Amino acid sequence: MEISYYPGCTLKTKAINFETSALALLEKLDVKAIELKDWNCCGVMFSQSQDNLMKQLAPIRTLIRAKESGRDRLLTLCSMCYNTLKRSALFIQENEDKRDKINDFMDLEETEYFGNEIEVVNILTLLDEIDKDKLKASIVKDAKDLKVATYYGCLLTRPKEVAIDNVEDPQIMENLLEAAGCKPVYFPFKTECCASFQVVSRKDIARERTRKIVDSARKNGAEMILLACPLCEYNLDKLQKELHEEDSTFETLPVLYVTQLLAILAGVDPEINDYSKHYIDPRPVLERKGLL
Amino acid sequence: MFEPKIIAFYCKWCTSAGADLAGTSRLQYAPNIVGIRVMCSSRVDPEHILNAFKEGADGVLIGGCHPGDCHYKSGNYVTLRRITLLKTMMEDLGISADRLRLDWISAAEGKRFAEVVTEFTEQIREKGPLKKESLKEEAV
Amino acid sequence: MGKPKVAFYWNASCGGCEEAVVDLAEKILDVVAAVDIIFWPVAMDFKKEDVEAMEDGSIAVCFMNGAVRTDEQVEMSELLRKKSQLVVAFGSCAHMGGIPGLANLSTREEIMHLVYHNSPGLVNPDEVEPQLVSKVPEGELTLPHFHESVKALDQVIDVDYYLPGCAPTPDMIMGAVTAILEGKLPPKGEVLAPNKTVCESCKRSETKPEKIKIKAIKRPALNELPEDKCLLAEGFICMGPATRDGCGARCMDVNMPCRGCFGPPKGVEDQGAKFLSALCSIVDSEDPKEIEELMETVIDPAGLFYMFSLPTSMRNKFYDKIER
Amino acid sequence: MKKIGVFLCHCGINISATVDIEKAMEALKDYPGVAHIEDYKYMCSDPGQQLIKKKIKDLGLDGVVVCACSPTLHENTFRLTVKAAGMNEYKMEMANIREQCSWVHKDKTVATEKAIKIIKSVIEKARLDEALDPIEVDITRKAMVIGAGVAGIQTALNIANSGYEVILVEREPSIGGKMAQLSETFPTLDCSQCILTPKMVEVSNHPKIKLMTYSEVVDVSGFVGNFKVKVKRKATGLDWDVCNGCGLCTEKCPKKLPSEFDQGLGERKAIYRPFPQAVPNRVVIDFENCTYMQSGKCGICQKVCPVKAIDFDKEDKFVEEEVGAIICATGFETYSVKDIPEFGGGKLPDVVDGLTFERILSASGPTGGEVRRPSDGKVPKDIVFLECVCSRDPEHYLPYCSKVCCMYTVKHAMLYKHRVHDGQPYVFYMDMRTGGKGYEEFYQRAAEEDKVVFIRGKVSKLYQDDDKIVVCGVDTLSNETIEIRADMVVLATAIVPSKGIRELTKLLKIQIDQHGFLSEAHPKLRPVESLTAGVYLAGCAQSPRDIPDTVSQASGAASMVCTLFANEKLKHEPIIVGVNEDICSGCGICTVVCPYDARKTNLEKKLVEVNEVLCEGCGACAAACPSGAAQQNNYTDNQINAMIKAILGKGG
Amino acid sequence: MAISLNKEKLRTQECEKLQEVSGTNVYSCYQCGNCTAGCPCVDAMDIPPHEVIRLAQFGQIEKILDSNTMWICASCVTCSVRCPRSVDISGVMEALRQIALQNGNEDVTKLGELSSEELEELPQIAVISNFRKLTS
Repeated sequence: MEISYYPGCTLKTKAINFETSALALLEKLDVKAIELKDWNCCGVMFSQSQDNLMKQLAPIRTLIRAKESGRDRLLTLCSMCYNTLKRSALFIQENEDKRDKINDFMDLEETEYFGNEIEVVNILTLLDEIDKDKLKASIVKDAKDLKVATYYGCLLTRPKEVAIDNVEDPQIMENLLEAAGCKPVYFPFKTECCASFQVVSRKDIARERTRKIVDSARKNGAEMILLACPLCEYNLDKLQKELHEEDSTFETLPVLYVTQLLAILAGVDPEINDYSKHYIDPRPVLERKGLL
Repeated sequence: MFEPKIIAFYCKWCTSAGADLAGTSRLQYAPNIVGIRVMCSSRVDPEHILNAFKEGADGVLIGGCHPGDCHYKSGNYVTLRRITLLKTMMEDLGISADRLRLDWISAAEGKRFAEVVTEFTEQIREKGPLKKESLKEEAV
Repeated sequence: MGKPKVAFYWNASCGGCEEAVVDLAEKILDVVAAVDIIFWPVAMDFKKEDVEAMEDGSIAVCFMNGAVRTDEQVEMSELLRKKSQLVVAFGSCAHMGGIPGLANLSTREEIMHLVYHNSPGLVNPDEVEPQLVSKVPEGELTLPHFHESVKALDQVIDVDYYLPGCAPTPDMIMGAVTAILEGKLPPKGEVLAPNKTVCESCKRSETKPEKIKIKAIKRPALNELPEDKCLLAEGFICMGPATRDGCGARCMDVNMPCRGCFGPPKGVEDQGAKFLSALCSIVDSEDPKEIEELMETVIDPAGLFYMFSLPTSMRNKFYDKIER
Repeated sequence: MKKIGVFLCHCGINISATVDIEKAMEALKDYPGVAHIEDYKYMCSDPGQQLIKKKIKDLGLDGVVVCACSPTLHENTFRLTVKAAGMNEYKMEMANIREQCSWVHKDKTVATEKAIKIIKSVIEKARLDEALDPIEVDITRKAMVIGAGVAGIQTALNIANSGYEVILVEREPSIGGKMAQLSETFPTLDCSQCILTPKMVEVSNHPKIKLMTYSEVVDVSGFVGNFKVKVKRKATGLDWDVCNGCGLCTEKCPKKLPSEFDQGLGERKAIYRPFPQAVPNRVVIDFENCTYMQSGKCGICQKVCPVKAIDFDKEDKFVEEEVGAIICATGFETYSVKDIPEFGGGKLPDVVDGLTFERILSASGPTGGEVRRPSDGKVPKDIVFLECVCSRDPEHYLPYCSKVCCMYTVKHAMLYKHRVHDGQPYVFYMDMRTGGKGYEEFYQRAAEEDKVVFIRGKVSKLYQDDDKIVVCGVDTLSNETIEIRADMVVLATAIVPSKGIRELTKLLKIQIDQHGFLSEAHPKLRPVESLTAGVYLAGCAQSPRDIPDTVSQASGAASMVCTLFANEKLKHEPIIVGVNEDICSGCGICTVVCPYDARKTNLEKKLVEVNEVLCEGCGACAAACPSGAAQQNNYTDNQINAMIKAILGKGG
Repeated sequence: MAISLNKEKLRTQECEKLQEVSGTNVYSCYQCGNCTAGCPCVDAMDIPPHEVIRLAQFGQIEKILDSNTMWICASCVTCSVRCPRSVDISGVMEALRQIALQNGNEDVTKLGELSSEELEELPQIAVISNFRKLTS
């Protein structure tokens, strides 16, 4: 299977582990992700206002690139890119006059975009589509019932028009991990917001969120937190470290992209991960389970 | 502005009751439509519809119960069959099939009644008065 | 008093109705014995001037067949109307427009274009079209004006009675002539045929199932027609139920479905719409998609259901209104 | 020409505010056929009706057009009016210039023009209306009640006590319905079983009531006064005529299953009686879970049965009953907790719905009336009740108010407090709706005496944390967010119609609304009738309601049935479709579309024959008839065509 | 101080604008408070979300704009997806930010205060989205 792939900015820098692991995993699963040519910023985040159409230009341009690629599906790893692209497409699909205005503005583009030509697919959805037996067959390492907390955050599950699964109780990650031999724990905070971009201007809020989310995961027995969003990863990882530095009684949990773990289980060399990008080193837990 | 003349035929149990509900809910809709209440949409004969066009209607709306909900078990399916074929034939006869609309509106759908009426009126207004519509040429 | 004077005339027609008169066979001698035929262009040499010379109302009855589309036909119809006490629209074309009436599905321009410019096998390098007046060395030639649409006789002149059919049967003709001669006529405007439908005289109607339900539409050209079964019940479109009786179900006798030449029964104005309604009533499906597909197998419904009656259909009536 | 009187109603200002009555009268007074035209403020009032009567007599009118509201509302009223004045009631027509004109337009000119068109078209119809006489039909004076909850029980008893026979059909093995599951009832707190079981026993002993439990209606034909109903009597696995209900089999049966009656909290066997007070006192075998039925081994019940009633091979039986009226009282279900992911999706054992909590509170319940939570049997000390769960939530669930949750939640909190003195109940509510006798006082008592904490706000989320359920809400009165670490949470989930109601309504040819509740003939004036004559409604099948309302409606439905049965003959609408034998040649096309088999082809005579009593007057055949021989009384093609002409401005 | 209500104040132009920009009808709200109950950032807000909608119903847009609420909102959309009345509270917050910015609100981001190391550390999406939500 071939699919167009849109990385987005952070995947090439802070979240490089997400990209490396996901692409390696997809290769194991016979999926060829072909990076879009000449991609630009997705315009993060989706503009919710009805009259600020300028903000829709970046995502629509990206979708135009995808349309020009000739493939009708576009893979995103970053949940923010996923959310922005998908909602922008929906926005112009539902608002004909606004779509026309946007297309008029972009008349230098050779291709016009109408809203439903490209299916924006998140990595989790793509993995979920793969036959569970095939997935199981590709798993070569025993996770030894590694207890994991699956964290979705906001952008994969909200609003419900673009949600990859049930808004209140998504199960995609759980199903994948179960198939891979892990034990997802009960985790009521899995769709709770991590405070997102407020980490820049109101770190205090983000810290409190991290504390709540990590506490809940640990309390329910998780050995690590798995997620699929570079910003969530940063917030939960970095702020845990800060919390721990302030108060050593605060116990940390390593945070990994779900693809990092799955790739290791599928036999990808664990060393493709750049462990220096982690604030809480996941290696001790992985080592304990014999996964390194 | 062109004010189309539209005749509606609707069944007593669903669509007329839905129209009544639109009234009790005070929903405003286009006044161009005047209804004829029959017991069931299946009472409406294609002959009546063509007659309405002959007498100068610019559009005809038929309202019945939703499929499966007909007060007379199956009347609305009979209507559906008749209207389906009549629309094809109308195109051949040079009357645009868009001028005839069959919709299912239940007694509980006052809002929908108002919406359908307004929408249909606008659609006919856009089409303009009933004229010789040479549809074959359009097709070419 | 001499014998009543009778005239026959044809407008746009195929000649079949004239043939039907001849089909009276030896009975025609009785007719000739009882009446004076004073005008019958197809059989005898009369000229228009002869008719013009007659006194108004001097013809007892004029039988006119054929639909009306040209100035000449209008002129002759009006002339004969003036000279006749009774005018009988004779045959489907005069009655309802008939087969020529199907031309109303196309515009005048389309017809002209097809016939003079686009007909297969046509050689017309100079793109010549007929002209109302054309100069030739011998002088001026004129052609009658070709109207926008085909009309039934009563859409042009007042008609007293109708003898339906394509063509009317000898028995009906004889019956009508007798009734006129004996003065036993129904009120003006009646169709001189029974009020029942073709099913009444169709021998196959006894074979009908309790409920006629059809799952597929069959076409005579593509399917074998059963010899002794109700054709409608077998899925063939037979207009019998929507058509006035009087023919004796002749078509079904020769294993063809009824095409409706006698027109609708009394009380039905639009034969095509009525038959459409009836046909859809017996189609056995409640699934919208299946219905759509089934209805698509009804080929050319307008041409089929209005094969003989398009000019008198509701549709033509509103077209006429628009033209006016 | 007919002399038609046209009477315009102002309906107070409901019509006259938008329709210029004077202008309309001016436009209509010379319309062909109009012999008299007059307006009045309230035509349906007594003086209004008198006015019509007087004019009919004085002027010898033989047609009347009342221009007022929807005929659904007052057609009958005015038919009776003209009838009283000696005119045939079917020569009265109503022009609906209120619901379909004055109420839906604001512009007076436009509305007046439209009203004139409507009235003209109705005058055209009236001009061609013929005098019709109702067709008389015999009545079977026996009723069938479908559903034997409190609504069905009450209806059956009322009808039976009036001397008519009743067949009471119930899907479950026992009658009693949801009320039998309840603990105590608000606002009096008397025990539900104590007030219901005597009625259940009365039903089973009543000589006029035939009880068919474990049975379902599978087919209905006929019409008011003469229904034929086919009932499936599901196989019970034993002969109920022989079984004496001793219950030995249920004791010995080795297969344990969760009890439906106890909402899964208690146990039952594969051969079981739903609850000890079941009526009839009989057992049934759960074929799907019976070891013998599945594997052919076991058969212990057969061995122990002292009267040899067990008969594994029993098959469903079908019986046909003839009845004159049917009452649909199929009750309700509550929205399943499993379908509410934000509140645990049924995975958190200590988050239960209201009906389950009723069983926990009930003295005959699985805990014997002691409040213990399902997970570990502990007595909950902090307990949270959530109202409006799935109700009033058009975005995700159901838009309507389930009506009884406010009161039963207050009751739950109160009963909890009475059982657990040192416990604390909290109630999250959005609006406290306590309309009803003694209800508001009951609510106040809960707050004042039982110290129930009422918090105005909706809970956004709850989750399990250790052995607590953390409830995250808000108090919109203090603007404070609230977090409660509760031991147990009770959800007042929405009331929804019971399963299978759609199929049943199709059989009964009655309507349901968009949420699946039964539709009444008129929301205010005919609340216990369906739109199908002879079919009546009772209880929560129509909409959520409490016990007093259910019982009153059930009695109302019963009295409607008795009123029907008190008629000597039934009158069948004469708006039927006949056959003009001079035209009909028996093509038989009309018979195909008749949904009631009222038309039959007589091949010998080459004619279609009509059974007038079976004809319900839909008119499908009239439109199907290709010869014009089938015409509907007072809806003839001529009438419809004349109406079309009048509306398009070419009538008269 | 009491809010004095009259018909002019109730339906102000600002309130119409708020509804237009957010594409939501604030009058659908029946004040259940679910938005507030589920909001992850409510503790830091001057006015909780349900009160914002309430004040909007009263036409008190200025009072809302004086608060920090919309600047604290992280656009997580929890409020909107849980609202039983399909009020897009999150969209209202965006609209309030737009209105405030159009009115010339001062910069609420603290990007300038961050050291270059701190900026280096943050992932791009955090900085850009913060910038886009709070300044444009």
